[in-house]
Amino acid sequence: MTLSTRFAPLCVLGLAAAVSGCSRPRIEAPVADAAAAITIREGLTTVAAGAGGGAGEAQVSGTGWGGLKGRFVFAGDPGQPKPLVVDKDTEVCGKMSKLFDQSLRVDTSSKGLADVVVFVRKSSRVKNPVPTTPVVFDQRNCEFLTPVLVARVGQPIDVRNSDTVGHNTNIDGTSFNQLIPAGQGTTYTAAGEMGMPRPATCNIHPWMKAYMIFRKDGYVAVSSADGSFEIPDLPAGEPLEFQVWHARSTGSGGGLVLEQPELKWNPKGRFTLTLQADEIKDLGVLDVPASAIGT
Amino acid sequence: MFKRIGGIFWALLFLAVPVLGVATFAISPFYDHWLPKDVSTHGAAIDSLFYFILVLTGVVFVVTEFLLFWFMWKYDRNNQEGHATYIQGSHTLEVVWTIIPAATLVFLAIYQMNAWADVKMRRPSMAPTVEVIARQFEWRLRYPGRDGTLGTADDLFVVNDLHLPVDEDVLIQLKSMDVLHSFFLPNLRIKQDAVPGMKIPVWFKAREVGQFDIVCAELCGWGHYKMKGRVTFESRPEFESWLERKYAEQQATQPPAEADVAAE
Amino acid sequence: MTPPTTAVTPAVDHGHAAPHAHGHAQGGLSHFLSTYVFSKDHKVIGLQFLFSTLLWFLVGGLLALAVRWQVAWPWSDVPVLGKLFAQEGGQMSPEFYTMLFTMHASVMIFLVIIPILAGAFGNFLIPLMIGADDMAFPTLNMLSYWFMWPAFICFGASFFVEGGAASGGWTSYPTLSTNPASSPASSMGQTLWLLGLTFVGVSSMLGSVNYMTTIILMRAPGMTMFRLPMTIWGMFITAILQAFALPVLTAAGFMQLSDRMLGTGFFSPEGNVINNAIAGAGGGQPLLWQHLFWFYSHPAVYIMILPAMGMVSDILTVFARKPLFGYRPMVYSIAGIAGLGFIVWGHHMFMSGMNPALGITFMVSTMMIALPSAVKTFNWLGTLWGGRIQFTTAMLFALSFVSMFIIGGLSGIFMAATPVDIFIHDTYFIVAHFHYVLFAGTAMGVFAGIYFWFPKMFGRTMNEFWGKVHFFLTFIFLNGTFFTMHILGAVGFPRRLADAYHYETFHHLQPMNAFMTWCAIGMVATQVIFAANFIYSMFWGPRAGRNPWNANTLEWIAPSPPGHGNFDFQPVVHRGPYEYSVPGVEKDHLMQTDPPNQAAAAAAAAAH
Amino acid sequence: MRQSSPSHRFVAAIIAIVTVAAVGCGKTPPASFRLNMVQATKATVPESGLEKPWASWSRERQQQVATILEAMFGTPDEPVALPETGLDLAKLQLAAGPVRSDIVGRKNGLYREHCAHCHGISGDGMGPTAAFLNPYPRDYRQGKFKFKSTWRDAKPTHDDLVRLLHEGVIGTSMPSFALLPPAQVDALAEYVKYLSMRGEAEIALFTYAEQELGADEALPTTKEFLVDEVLTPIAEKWQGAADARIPVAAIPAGVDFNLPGNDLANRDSVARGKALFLGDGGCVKCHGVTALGDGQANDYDDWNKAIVAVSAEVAVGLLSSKEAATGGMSSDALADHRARSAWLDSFAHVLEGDALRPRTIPPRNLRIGHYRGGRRPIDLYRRLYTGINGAPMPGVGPSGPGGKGSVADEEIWHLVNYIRSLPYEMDGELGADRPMVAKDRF
Repeated sequence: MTLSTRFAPLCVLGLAAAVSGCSRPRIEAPVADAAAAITIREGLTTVAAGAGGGAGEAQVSGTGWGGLKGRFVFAGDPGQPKPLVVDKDTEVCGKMSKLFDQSLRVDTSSKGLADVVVFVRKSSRVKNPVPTTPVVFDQRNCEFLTPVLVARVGQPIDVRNSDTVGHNTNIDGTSFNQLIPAGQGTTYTAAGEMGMPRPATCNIHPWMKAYMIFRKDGYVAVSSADGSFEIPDLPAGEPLEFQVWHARSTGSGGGLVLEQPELKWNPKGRFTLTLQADEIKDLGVLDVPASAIGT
Repeated sequence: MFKRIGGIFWALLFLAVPVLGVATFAISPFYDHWLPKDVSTHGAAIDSLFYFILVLTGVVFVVTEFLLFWFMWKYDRNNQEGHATYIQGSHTLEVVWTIIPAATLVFLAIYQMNAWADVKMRRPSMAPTVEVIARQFEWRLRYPGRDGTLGTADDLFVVNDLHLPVDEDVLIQLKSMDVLHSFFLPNLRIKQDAVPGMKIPVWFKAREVGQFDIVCAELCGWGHYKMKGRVTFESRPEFESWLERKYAEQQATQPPAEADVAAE
Repeated sequence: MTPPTTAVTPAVDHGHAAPHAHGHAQGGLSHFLSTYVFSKDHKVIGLQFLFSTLLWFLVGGLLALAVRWQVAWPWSDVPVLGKLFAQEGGQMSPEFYTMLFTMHASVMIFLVIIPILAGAFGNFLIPLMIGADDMAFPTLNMLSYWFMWPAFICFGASFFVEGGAASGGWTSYPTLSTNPASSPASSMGQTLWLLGLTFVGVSSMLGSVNYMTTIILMRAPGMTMFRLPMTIWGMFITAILQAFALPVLTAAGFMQLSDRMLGTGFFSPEGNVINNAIAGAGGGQPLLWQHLFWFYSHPAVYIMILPAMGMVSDILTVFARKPLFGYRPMVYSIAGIAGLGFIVWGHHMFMSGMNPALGITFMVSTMMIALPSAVKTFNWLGTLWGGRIQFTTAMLFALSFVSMFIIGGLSGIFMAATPVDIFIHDTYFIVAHFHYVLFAGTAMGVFAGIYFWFPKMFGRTMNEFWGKVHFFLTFIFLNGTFFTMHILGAVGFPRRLADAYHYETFHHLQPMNAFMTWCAIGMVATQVIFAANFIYSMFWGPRAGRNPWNANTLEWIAPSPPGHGNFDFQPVVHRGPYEYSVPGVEKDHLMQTDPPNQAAAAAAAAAH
Repeated sequence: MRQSSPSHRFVAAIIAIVTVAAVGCGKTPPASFRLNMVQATKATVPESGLEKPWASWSRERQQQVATILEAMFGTPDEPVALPETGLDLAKLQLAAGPVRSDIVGRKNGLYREHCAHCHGISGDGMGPTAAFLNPYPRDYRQGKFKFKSTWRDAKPTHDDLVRLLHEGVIGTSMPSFALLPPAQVDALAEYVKYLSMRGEAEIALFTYAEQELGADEALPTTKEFLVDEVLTPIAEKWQGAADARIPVAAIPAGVDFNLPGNDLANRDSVARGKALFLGDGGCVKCHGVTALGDGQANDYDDWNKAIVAVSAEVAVGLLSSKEAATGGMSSDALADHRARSAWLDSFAHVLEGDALRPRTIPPRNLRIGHYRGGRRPIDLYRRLYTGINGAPMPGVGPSGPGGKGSVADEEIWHLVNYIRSLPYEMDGELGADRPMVAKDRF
């Protein structure tokens, strides 16, 4: 049938065209198991019953207070910090000193890794009340002066702008995105608890970026320039899960993953310890492998 | 005889065309499948013209279709003996059926010009009552506001909900923000494309109060069907008060203005 | 009933370039390619056109069904297509709907009707009916077909690009079509659409040049212009129309392309922002496109009907066994249509914002163009009068063409009357009008042509019984679908709306639309019968002789199917094409080639 | 008429085949909510020390979330509103499901008739039309809404949503639905809340899984967890919206919005507003001195920003995993490496299909006179007071009750006055006392 075969391709094209449309390539998403859903729903609509929820509250136990300290040392080569692209308000920004990418600060002599955040995920007791003295979050020369700001929930934050240009400070996940005119400031009271540090940025000067973490208990420490950190007054006698975080870490959710078998450091960048009363546990030098820090 | 039946069958099939055709047009008005209610002053002229042409074409339609049927019935090969009549044509007939339609058509052409001129050419000399700005996919309306001039700070902005005074000449300035649209008021026998870059005047006078559809009649993109508006004709005082209310709403400076949103 | 067939001549069996017979047997691939694929034989090219266009006819029909589905049951789960929108619960998206009707129109007009008339029938019939052995420019002829393929590919592929195929309506009015951001398919789809259009244009242009030359220069001895069958006259005038109108469209197409791709601003005004995207330099005028587009597309309307009129005239005479009533008036009216066809384009733009005074001018010219059409109709009726009508399938389709063309023609007068047009412009009234002209008219004419010339194309006749079933159902369903559209139009129901029922004015029209959709489904389903009949008869139908219908025109003296070079002897023409039932002549028709002595004898007989 | 029987058989056969084929193509499956695949993939990052390959358990976890969501919220055809959500099921049913009219002729399936083709069945802002609109349709699943009367991070009130549906959002593809019956608009607003809560719950579940669960642990399905811990906090924010309205300061003297900006009565106020615009308001930083919105154009809104960030992560990850030398790896390490790169690959694929090409958000041109959140003074006041949630636009008012804004509350009215006068300002000059005519931009 040469006649019909001759037009086969056209036939295919035509029919295919007829039953086709514009649709983006999408991978198939998992769908619900209807039966299971119904049973679960029954559980939800009936009166509460049975064992506690997933995030079980840490049970109160033990007395006294301990502490945790250590020092992060970067094993790899940090390289030279990259200069930032300053394309706005150049008459002010970067005038005092040239602006560099500060997301990985390693002390040249001691190799200490700064800005590592260590905090307790759950605890039952708190020694000190929430301080009323505000923590200062200032900006000058178009960069934030506090790379990582720690505050307790309810503690006032004094957001300042010591620059001669206006900035806005946009704290991710909060209601705070306010314009701070030159030389002025405002106060923000840390509202909700943050599970992980969140970025604070300035939309006017996109290169400006710092991090904030608000915790109820305030068991947070940020490693200093030489990489050392200390969390005092931790509740003793109860298992404490510590989260270690760094802005550039490759671990999931920013968790910093170290090879520390004895601490059972897990892929989320966490380890668990139970402190004795009046014990200041020293983790010593913690080597941060180059692989743990991303670009 | 079977063969003859074939011819009869086909002839009747073709007879069904004029019969059912006329029937359809005769019945549908009773089921409201007909020209929508006309509330404009000029609409009557258009409608009567429509009916005139309908009757005219209707007659031609019935006659020609019936002739067709009749010839099929009568000159079925199985119904006639011998050869077909040998005719090359007829000069007289040709002349006749050229002249008569020609005359009719020319008459028609002249007869309708006035109606056309009324709707599209004899523009009332007045300032625009409202500016209608078509946009994908809604009708943005701009009233001149208190100072009576468009494009000033006190213009009143409304969406889709056009209000106009009844029994008055209304002049609309029609514009488009993006693509072609067409401002179609079925109940006022008004249709005018909105062309980007052009300001096109549209005028009419409503005879009755009431609410009617504004339809977009020119393909304007994927949301063409969405472009529904509503025109409300009301008495001058009601119109004024509506304007005032809208204006107050537009100047709202305090939350309570929220209340009447859901109410509308 | 099938008319008696004359004895099968050997020429039938051994016709070499017979499109279907024995081709694959000998010669291998190169032979196959040269004979069937890249053939320069006008018959093969004609059939290539026929098959391609019929397949696109199917595509267009399916598109139409999808459109009708949405119109009748908006946002409901679409059968088959629904799978594309599984995420949206099977309901088609509005831009998909706009794409559907745009491509339905584009495919039907540019890939079906125009090429099937000029391309398929023109190619196949012109040389045969004027007694030539082939076209004047065979290579050009071959190119005219192969230039359709880029068009096929552009149109076909555009369904698969991001945003889908063109969805600016088949008229693709700016700025919807010029600003890529204005609608999803306005990006790649529209560009492909324009390219496809250009290729169709090139193809038509090559064809028309060829037809004009062939008809003027290659007529057989004795074949004067006024001995040409109406079919040829139709083709001839069509060719002229195309040759003069097409360049304008092509130019306009390129202008739109450059608006889209080079950022010129022929059609978009200053600072025209759509979907937050500025397109082009601006300073243009959207109406310019409409003028250019309709300057071609109105004559195109006649390009889409004149050949069909010609074919119908011939078929009517054959099966009425009677000379065509008023041959010359028929010719003059075709010419008149062609002439006036160039000065009526403005009647598409009465509502466009064009100066209303101009509207009056176009209204008058438009009224005038109704005249020749009327004359033709009356002449067809005259032809039937006193005839001896055989109700073959071909004849039935031809008759329905007349019947339906009356409706299509008369409904046109409503649109021509500018004040009435204010109300029915862009409503279903116009949709009804052009479907009566193009489907109920041209398509029926095409079917008539296929049933009539099928024996000449394949040497076999199509099955009459199924042919009549096909005709009957098509006739019923098409009226069910299209006649009701007039009523919708009278209500003001706008075309191209994905869902009009949320308007108070129209929400009661859904049942009627549902009825129309069922009819449409029936109509498309009916074509399956045709397809089946076609394929079957092509290979296993009863063999036809040279002149199965006892017709007069030249193609019927050639073998069926004609071999390479068409005629096994040089035909000499002695008379016009419509010498049926000549008084005193034994057989009821005198072929154009029959020697005159018979006629003389006839005259003598008449004298007694 | 002579009939050749083989032809009958042939034709009949063809007809039969076609009929079968036509009938054979069944109906489409009922619509289902699509999982937030970006979140889902993000939350199921492979971890070392797995006995099962990560792909299988990540799939299981995603499937479990889908099931839980169906338990809590039902399906697009049969929505479920747990009492804690405070949603009106009757309204939801009016808006949900396929488009149809019920026995009393009431229109159902409103959402799919009016909204779904842009905002998507799941409210993910990814309907079939979405990709071609600029700006993109809103993705409700983040629970962020721009134009509202409440504090920046608070939910919009029901009235806010209704008003938006009424007015549409000029300058975007969001049309006005003013002509829908109030009941229908009401139902749609309710359904938007429903989709938003569902999306937020989905994100919460995935975040919890990512933060708290090990690879092989399953999410708890108890009421304590799903309702008290996941749903209630979200629902409370929605229910508390009405109380989270920002205060509106009294209009200071010298501000009369009934008069054009250049009217003597307003001149001082507008001048003051201009000063704020250029000074403490900081507006000039992004909207530019000319207020043409040319200050800054390279920033993203939160929705796009999230995609930009995660795409960058994935791109970098893919690069490094390609570069990584697998030579010296232990079998476990190699397995981990493989799992991770496989995950990155699938993530890249997800981003292709489940995220739209990120687009920057330019500051508004304030001289066109299009105000997306509404043109009433009160609307502009609110935009200025809290800024625009989800967009870079910061607020000049305080960030919460008792806070201190960079511009005093009543001062904001001057800013509003100035902004309202901008489209009508001639050559940037104030002071002409004749009414000013806007350039034809509308």
